[in-house]
Amino acid sequence: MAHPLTIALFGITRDIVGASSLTLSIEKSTDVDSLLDQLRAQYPRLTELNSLLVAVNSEYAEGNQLLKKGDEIALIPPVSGG
Amino acid sequence: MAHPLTIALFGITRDIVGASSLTLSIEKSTDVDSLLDQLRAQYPRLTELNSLLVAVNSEYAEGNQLLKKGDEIALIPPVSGG
Amino acid sequence: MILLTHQPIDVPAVMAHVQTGSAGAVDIFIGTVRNQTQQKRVVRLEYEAYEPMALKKMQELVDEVRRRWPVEQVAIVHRVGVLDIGEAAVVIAVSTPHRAEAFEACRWLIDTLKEVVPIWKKEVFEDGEVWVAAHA
Amino acid sequence: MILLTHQPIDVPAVMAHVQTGSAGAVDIFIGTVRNQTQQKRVVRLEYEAYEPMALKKMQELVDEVRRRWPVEQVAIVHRVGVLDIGEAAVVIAVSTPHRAEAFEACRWLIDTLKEVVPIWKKEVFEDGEVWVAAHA
Repeated sequence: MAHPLTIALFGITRDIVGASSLTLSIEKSTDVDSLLDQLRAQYPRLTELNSLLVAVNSEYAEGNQLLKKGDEIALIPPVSGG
Repeated sequence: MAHPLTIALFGITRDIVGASSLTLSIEKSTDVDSLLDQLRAQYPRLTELNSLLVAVNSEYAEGNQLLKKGDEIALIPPVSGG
Repeated sequence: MILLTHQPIDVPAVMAHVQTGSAGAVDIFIGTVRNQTQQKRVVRLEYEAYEPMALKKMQELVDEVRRRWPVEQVAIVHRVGVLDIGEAAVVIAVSTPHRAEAFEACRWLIDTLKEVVPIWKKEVFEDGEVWVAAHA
Repeated sequence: MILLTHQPIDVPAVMAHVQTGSAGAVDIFIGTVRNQTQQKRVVRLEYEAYEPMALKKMQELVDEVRRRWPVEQVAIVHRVGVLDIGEAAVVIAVSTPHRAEAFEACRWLIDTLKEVVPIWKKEVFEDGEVWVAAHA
């Protein structure tokens, strides 16, 4: 059963996608790596980044973490604060 | 030929001598080490210090430096600025 | 004191926050907007943050620095939005009993902030702009 | 900026002095009067300096730090006279293009100042006083 997932976008990922968030329909058992694969297929310029991480509920997620309904998801391109 | 030499005193050396400067009569060929020996003989508590240096014209002096008339001399006990 | 602010950072207030009677040493790091980078003239910077996560990570840094060093007080303030040349983008202040710890803790905080806190900097030049560190 | 002052140190003025458009990093060290040392309660501190030599040595530190690091601006301000708990005894500020150099240069300055600049600190307790570091 698919469910919708909203992904917050910042920095260069916001520029690449052209929006500050996007909503995908994902399968129930989708993990972080699968989500990244899906996004890279849809937005090939994401593959050019030095790194691309996913935050789930404000915490850096491992590639095999499953995404649950209601999770707060964000793409994290290379940070450059300071 | 002896000449008078005024020595500025700071910190604990000022307390030990009980004055902010003292004037000694020294021989023309007196060096820094001889001056220190003379002062330690006169004020034995100076021997208790962790270190005792002499500044000549605002520069740390070596033990064999000769003291000339008109030199600005100061005793430098262990510094503790900052 | 952990803060993301759209206003200019009040550096004296940050300093006042960390000064205590039991601290003998305060180290303060200020990251400011340079007028050039790699020989190109910078017109302004723009910072954006994933704010809830950035604040959470900053709190984790504060917790960790307190575990590692005998920190009396610590403050991390990061500016977001548009910054002009010379303005402070980040101010980190740490007070400790002795000075070695203040330098080490402050340095660790800015180094680690730059690695893990989700804040992004865009450099705006006269002829273009770039998100820093995004590409090799 | 090299200064010995009998007045409270104006820390924001010291900071303003080192901030420039070409510096990306500022590190500031503040040495303050602690309310205790080795478990004894400190009432106040008294600093005295051999002023002309202290200023000369501080200038030598500034010259040397500029030789060793790409320093944009540097300030060393030391207070003399009677200080209350929490007041700043010394403020050192350094601006450099990048942060590693700011931390290293600032740390070198305070470490070396404490070794060579003829300034003396007396700690005053409720029941006595002592010139710091004079005796083993």
